[in-house]
Amino acid sequence: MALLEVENLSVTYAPRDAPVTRAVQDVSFRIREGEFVGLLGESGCGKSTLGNGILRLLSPPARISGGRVVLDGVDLTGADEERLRGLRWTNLSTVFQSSMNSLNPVLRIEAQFAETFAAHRVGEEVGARVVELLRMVSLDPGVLRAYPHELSGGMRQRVALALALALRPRLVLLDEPTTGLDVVVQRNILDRLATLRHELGFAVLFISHDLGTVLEMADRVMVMYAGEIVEDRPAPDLVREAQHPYTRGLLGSYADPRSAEVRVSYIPGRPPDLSVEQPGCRFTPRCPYAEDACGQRRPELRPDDGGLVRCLVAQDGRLPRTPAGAGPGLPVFVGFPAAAGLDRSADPPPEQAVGDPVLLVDDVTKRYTTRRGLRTTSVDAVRGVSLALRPGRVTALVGQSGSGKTTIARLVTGVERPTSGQVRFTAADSTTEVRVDRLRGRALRDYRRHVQMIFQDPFSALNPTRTVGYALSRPLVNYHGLRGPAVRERAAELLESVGLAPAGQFLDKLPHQLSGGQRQRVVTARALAPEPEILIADEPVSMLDVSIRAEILELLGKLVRTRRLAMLYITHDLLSARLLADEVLVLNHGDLVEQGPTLEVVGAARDDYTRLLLDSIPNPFSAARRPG
Amino acid sequence: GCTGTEQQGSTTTADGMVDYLDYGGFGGGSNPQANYNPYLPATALGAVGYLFEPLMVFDKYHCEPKPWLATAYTWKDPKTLVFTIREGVKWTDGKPFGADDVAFSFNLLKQHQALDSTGVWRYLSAVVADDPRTVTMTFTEPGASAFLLVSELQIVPKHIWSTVSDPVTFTNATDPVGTGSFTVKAFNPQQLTIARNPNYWQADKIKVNEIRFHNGDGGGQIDQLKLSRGEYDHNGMFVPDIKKAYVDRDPEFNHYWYPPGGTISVYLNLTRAPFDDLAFRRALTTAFDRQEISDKAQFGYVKPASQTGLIVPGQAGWLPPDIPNQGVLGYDPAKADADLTAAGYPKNAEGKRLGKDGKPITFTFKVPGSWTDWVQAARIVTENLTELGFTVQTQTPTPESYENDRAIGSYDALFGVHGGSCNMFTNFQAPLASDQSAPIGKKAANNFVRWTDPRTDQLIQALKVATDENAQKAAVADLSRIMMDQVPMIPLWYGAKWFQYRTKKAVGWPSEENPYANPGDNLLIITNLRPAGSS
Amino acid sequence: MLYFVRRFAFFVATLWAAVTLNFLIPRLQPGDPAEAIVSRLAGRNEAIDPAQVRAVRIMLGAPDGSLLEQYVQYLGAVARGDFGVSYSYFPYSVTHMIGQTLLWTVILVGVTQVISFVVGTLLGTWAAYRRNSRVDSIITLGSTFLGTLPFFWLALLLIYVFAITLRWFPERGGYGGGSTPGWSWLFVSDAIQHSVLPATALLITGPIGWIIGMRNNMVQSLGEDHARLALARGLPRRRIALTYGARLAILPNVTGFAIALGGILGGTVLVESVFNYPGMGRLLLEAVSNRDFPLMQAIFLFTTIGVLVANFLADVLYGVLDPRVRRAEST
Amino acid sequence: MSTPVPAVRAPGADTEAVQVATRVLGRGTRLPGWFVILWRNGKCRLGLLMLAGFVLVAIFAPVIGRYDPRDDDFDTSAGPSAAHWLGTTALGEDVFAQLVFGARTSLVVGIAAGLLCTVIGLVVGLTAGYLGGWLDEVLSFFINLGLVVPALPLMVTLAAYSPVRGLTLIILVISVTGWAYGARIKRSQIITLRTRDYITAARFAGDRTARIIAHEIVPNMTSLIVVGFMGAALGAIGGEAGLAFLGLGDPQTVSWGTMLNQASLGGALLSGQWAWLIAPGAALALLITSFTLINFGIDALSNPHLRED
Ligand SMILES: Nc1ncnc2c1ncn2[C@@H]1O[C@H](COP(=O)(O)OP(=O)(O)OP(=O)(O)O)[C@@H](O)[C@H]1O
Ligand SMILES: Nc1ncnc2c1ncn2[C@@H]1O[C@H](COP(=O)(O)OP(=O)(O)OP(=O)(O)O)[C@@H](O)[C@H]1O
Ligand SMILES: [Mg+2]
Ligand SMILES: [Mg+2]
Repeated sequence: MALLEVENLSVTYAPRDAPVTRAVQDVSFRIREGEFVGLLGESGCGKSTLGNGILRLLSPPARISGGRVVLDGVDLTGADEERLRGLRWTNLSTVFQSSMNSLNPVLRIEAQFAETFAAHRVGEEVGARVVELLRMVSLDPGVLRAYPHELSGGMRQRVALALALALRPRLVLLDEPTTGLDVVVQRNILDRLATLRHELGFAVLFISHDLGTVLEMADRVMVMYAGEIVEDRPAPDLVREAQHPYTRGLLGSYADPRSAEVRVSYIPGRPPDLSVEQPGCRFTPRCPYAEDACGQRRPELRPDDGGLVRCLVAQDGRLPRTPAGAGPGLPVFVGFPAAAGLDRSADPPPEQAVGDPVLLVDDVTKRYTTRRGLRTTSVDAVRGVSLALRPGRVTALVGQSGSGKTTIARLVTGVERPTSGQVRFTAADSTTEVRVDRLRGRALRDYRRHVQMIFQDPFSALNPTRTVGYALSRPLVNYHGLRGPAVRERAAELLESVGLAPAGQFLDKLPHQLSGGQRQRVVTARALAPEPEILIADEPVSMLDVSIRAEILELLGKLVRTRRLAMLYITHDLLSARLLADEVLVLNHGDLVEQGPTLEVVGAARDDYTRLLLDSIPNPFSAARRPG
Repeated sequence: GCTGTEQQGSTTTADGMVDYLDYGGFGGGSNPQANYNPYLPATALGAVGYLFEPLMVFDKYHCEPKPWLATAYTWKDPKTLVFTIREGVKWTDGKPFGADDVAFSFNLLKQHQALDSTGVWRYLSAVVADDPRTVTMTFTEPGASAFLLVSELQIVPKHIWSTVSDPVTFTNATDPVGTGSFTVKAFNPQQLTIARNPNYWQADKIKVNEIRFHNGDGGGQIDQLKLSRGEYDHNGMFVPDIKKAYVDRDPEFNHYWYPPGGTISVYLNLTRAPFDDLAFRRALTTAFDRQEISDKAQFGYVKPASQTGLIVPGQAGWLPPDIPNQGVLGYDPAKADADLTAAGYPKNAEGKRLGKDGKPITFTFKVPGSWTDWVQAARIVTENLTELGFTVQTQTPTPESYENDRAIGSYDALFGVHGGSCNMFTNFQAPLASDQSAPIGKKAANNFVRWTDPRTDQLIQALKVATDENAQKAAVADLSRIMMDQVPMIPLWYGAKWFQYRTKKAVGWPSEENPYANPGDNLLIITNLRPAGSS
Repeated sequence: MLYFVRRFAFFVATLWAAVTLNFLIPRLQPGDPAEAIVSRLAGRNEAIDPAQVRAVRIMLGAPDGSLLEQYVQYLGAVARGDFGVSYSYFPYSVTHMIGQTLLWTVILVGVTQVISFVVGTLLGTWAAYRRNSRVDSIITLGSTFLGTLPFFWLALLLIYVFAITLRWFPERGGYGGGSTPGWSWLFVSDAIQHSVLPATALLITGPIGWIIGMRNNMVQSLGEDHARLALARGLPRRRIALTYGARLAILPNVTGFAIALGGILGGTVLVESVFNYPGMGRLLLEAVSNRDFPLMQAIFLFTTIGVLVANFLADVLYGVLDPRVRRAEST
Repeated sequence: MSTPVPAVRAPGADTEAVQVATRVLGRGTRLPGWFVILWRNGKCRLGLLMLAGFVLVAIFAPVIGRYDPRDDDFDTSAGPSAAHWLGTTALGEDVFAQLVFGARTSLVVGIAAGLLCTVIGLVVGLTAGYLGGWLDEVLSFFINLGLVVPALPLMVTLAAYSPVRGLTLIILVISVTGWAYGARIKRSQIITLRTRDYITAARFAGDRTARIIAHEIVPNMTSLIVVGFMGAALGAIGGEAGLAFLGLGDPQTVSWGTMLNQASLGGALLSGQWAWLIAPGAALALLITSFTLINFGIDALSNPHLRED
């Protein structure tokens, strides 16, 4: 008998002011004792809702509208409050995505363990048990005396994990447990998790949109799309031969940056609106293999080739076989360094002549002094960094969180002044050098006509109360002196140039009416509006779903080439750096530790830290990843 | 409504005394502190009037002196006054009272000006005790006009006060020693109880064993309610519609009597046009509906005032016989209109009254915003003026800034109070003498309209030094003629002295039928009270 | 540490500002305390006697020297705790008058504030715990309506019904006229009787802020992730409501409470004036209308100090209660 | 004491989320989204209806009141009758007319003082929060000073000492003593807002500070501003009534506070004129209640947890 049985579970959101959303529809699956199951899907497809449904943590306006959840023979959906309370944590525990908020801020860690034990009347040797738990997640017992805010994000995450395992549950539900954490820390926690599972043997339902991680960790992977499970299959099979076109699209957007050639594809379009009833397969509008029948008949989740799949075409065996890495029929984006070959940066080809640097960063150091109580601590966010940006070339700046990447962006754009060193700018049409580190007021505004920035988070980079048209009009009015209808015309052109067509329909929208990818394009369009020579892109894709990522990267790559922009591309994601950049700089704690042509750095890293970064990348394609 | 009274059974003790009486507030602010220094009237408790006594007590209604600690007085000459001191009076600590104490008290005030709150030393030059029974006072000028002041000064025991290091800050809080009819029995800031002094020199006249003063809310809601329920035997506060609210609740016992106090007049700033024009002022004397003010703003408690500046009918004896209707002028807007036009202030086509410069006359009228009856009166006054074509703007400042503006002459028109005392000299001197005035911008002592007229000053000086009644009457008659003819101010109504009393426990209160004293004449009243039911 | 230095600097600066303001207010006003006293004594229907004004003016004494000298003298006097002599209670000192009234205010308002806070917090917790139930509606709507009744009006009605009509309680004052102030049982019970009505008025209008604040904070904290996780951990509902809801929700209320306690002295003007309560609020009102500058200055100073100290304590308390508080930032 | 409801709220309420929510809801209807949220909240709806009633009464006061509130030609201290529904005052004025006209005063005071407080608070809070530096230190000091100086005594003192008393003065006094709380909240809000990426983005787009404040920041603070306004208006209405009751109001203005003051001085209890005493107090209570109820909805606006679904 399976440990967890989910049968035809449906969850709806029925808020008073909006149409009913069927966030989870008819989902059925089982998890065996000790099994590690991954749940994969784009943002908003209903993963968390499903998880909360299983945990029975849904609160209005959400409710379970059908189906059952049976844990170890007990029907959770029908259980009363007290019954449920008894089962919780002893059988089914969880780690939420938001490690920041899932611990009670006013209780010491110790107390939170204690109350958990107390609630389930576990009395024996609690103290020793807690220490043991913390040891398992590599934490010092000292943290017991600490309050949550005194711990770093990674530590809190590990505390949450230890807490989840405290009562030796049989199933642990992990909802994006490492999102928002630094790559290296993330790696650390996932490794811990894998080991613990081998030691303790609990089953895991692992929810994530991070393909690499899920594929690497899970025995079996379920793929969710628009509230439905569309594919369910052992991980190695999925990597080898996905049967649903959506899964293929997702897989195509992922590649190992360490491989010699990197090709990624992306699925155009956005997931459907779940509040609108749609006949047939929900993926039809985005599907390259769609047939007429797909739009009419709703496919069932049927066994197919050792797994389950919900696709008419696949069930009929008419889906072409493709190698992993790119879905045929999907737009493909090939990072040009790979296409251009290894030797290019060493000896730039004449047709892509490398111009003189427009921006020179010369031995800059930025020291932040923070006062805390009587003590002042100073951090060198950036130490002695030098770099140059050239027209038509992308320089990637990679590094762990807190390594000083954003600080460099702020220094380059004049938001911040360096403690020492210089930032020099030479406009393309002039020979005079501008000392960026001395600009202020008007001069700074003039400078920003040449240097623009794409913000990391498309959700916070647009004012929620202002329309797209307004956002785009400001640089046009300020830098080009456009007035009246000309502004709108030019704004529309800009939108088209970033692929938002027809532009008219976007100009009057507010940011919340746009998808993440659309917002990111608007942000990009705004940065392009002053026709800058330098573009600083600070982690422009980190917040986006994998499929949109590739799309944005392609757009950026095209812009650099067509407009001969000099671009500084900031990221902690080596895959995107590999796709986009000619040159990579690796930053570690403010120091530049490695620098060179992309392929060289990725392929043959000389620095330990760079290698650590590379090793942290999940590697689902490596056959040797799991013992047995 | 519950009008029953708390006290049952006999309120009269076996020996024919009133057991106790409940009086209203006793002064000293909201949180009174023990202070029985009679020379600090601003902060002393009201009971000092029962503890200390003066040489003479004035019946302020008829303005007649009654012998008290002095049995007699004579003017040796216009500048020398000799008092004969009563024998057999004892201080409450048993020590005998004598002329020495009188002289000491006066000289104490000479030494400490802060204590001379009535200003007796403005007139005196020396006070000496000639022998235990005689005190001689010498004045700097003929002193008849100061007689009231010196005879009313409360006398303190020399044997105690001479040992006080600083009489100005002396609160006399523990067992105050006086000659008075009562002694302090108990005090807390809510209630002050004084008890009959059995050794009082006229103890037979005191028929009240105890008086309890209650610290009220100064005539607010609660005090009014308690009054209406008969919880006060005596109080003095403003109550709207007293007949309905008080008398009708218990018509047998509840009574009131509101004799007139000072005169409330319209003060026009005589340094400004058109108020400096006599014809203009004279025209205005019939412009105001005094009766409506009395009836509406003052609830009919008071009477319209006489233009003479005297209180009629009380002081009618001072009036020159040829003045019709005792100088009380009627309301005649038509006459006022005609007089104004004749005086060169015609109305224009829109009905606006024009000044001599041909521009419409506009001015402000100030009244303290928190004095609601005055505000109401001001409303009637401005209505009357508006009907005559003036544009009048009412301003309602705080009482403090009102008083300040009035003193420094920063106003067009407002209300002022004058007269009403038994001292005819100050009644006219304060509002009219040029030495009481000051330039605009400087604080005037009292002459706020800034009336400067040599003839008035002469008359006031004559009144000041006049020793016999005829000379005084002549001066007053002439001064009231000046009021009639020159119109330095326009009297409207007589401010009332609030006085409510209850005859359940005690009778013998002064009243309209038996006005033997004014409401404030406590010593006269207490010696007249008898238990109810006694004849 | 620096945090405390900053707080202390603020404390001193504010105190200085209050003291200086106190110094300036009387000097910027029209009117003259002596005149105010005399004319109040005479009443509006009698002419004031210039002789008496003169005597009072001598009695009160006028400050001498230039404005700056006066200021320095004044600062010195304040530093020594010498607030001078009250004008309206001459020759009693300001300190004496405040000593007479302080305790009344502190006890009446302090006790009712504490009760309001406790009751309000409990009711708010209950309402949030039973959110959207009938209990919740009754508590929130009921307290809203009662809490918004104008205080002075409510007080009048209470006096009329319970003191005048039913005669259950005395209608005004802090104690009866016949009793002797002191710590005797007789007096204390008398004082308690007198305080019932004002306390009732305060208690009817008092708890609403705490109720609504507590309820809303708690609803919010119960909606947060850590409360959901607690539910998933199988903690009993009541424990979640208390340690995850109330425990967090009470934090802003506690600081609010400390501040409210500090504001006691300032907030009692209406209470005390309606009930003729012998406290500092009424004294202040009287001082203001009598132009009793020394008394007014001292009361202002006391209230400001009270609020400042309370604010300071609230900050400290917050630091104790909420481990998250980031000290360097809060100013 | 008359203004309880110390709005205890977390200043960090995510205003942007509110804006989004309000706009989402506004779609499809012609009503603005914030209004939809407010209207949906039962308590708030009741409050809005009550307030609308008061506004109508205030607007049509001359029609509804029938008499001039200052017309004193009637019997004095009369009880309720067909001619005078709530009786007459001790001066012979119609109580009902005064009650109706009093709604005007209360609303005018509430709105004017609410606006003034909000504007002062906004200007100070914005300047301090956005510009930072020494200016922030100075302004923060004044904000804190404004917070610790006890409001009611200061109000009483200011009202007592001003040479002329009028409604304008009362409004000024209330505003001068009441702006600080709003300023503090706005300051802390703006400190969180100014670090948002879109503010930096606006600077990259070449906008000047003033424009950024007016066009990027202020629109994101609307719910906070509305809350502040409501709170200030509520305090002002109570404050005016309290001052008037203490006799520190403007006797020329007909307001519920002056009515109560005059009812109290005019012996309403004594003559048993319950209507004269109860009506203004009840009206005041209802008006303040309506504001408080609306505040429930506004709380829900800025805090989705509090919405009623
Ligand atoms: N409170 C809510 N009210 C209405 N709809 C909601 C609510 N919460 C979520 N939804 C809808 O339910 C759907 C599923 O949301 P859910 O949070 O489960 O997605 P998810 O797969 O976990 O996404 P993510 O990867 O971003 O966490 C979404 O379309 C969302 O719009
Ligand atoms: N304003 C500041 N004051 C003090 N310290 C700062 C400040 N800004 C950044 N730092 C510190 O400087 C270091 C580098 O920060 P930075 O934001 O540049 O890192 P990053 O590489 O962009 O990290 P992430 O990937 O998390 O965005 C960090 O240790 C950070 O704490
Ligand atoms: Mg999710
Ligand atoms: Mg960064």
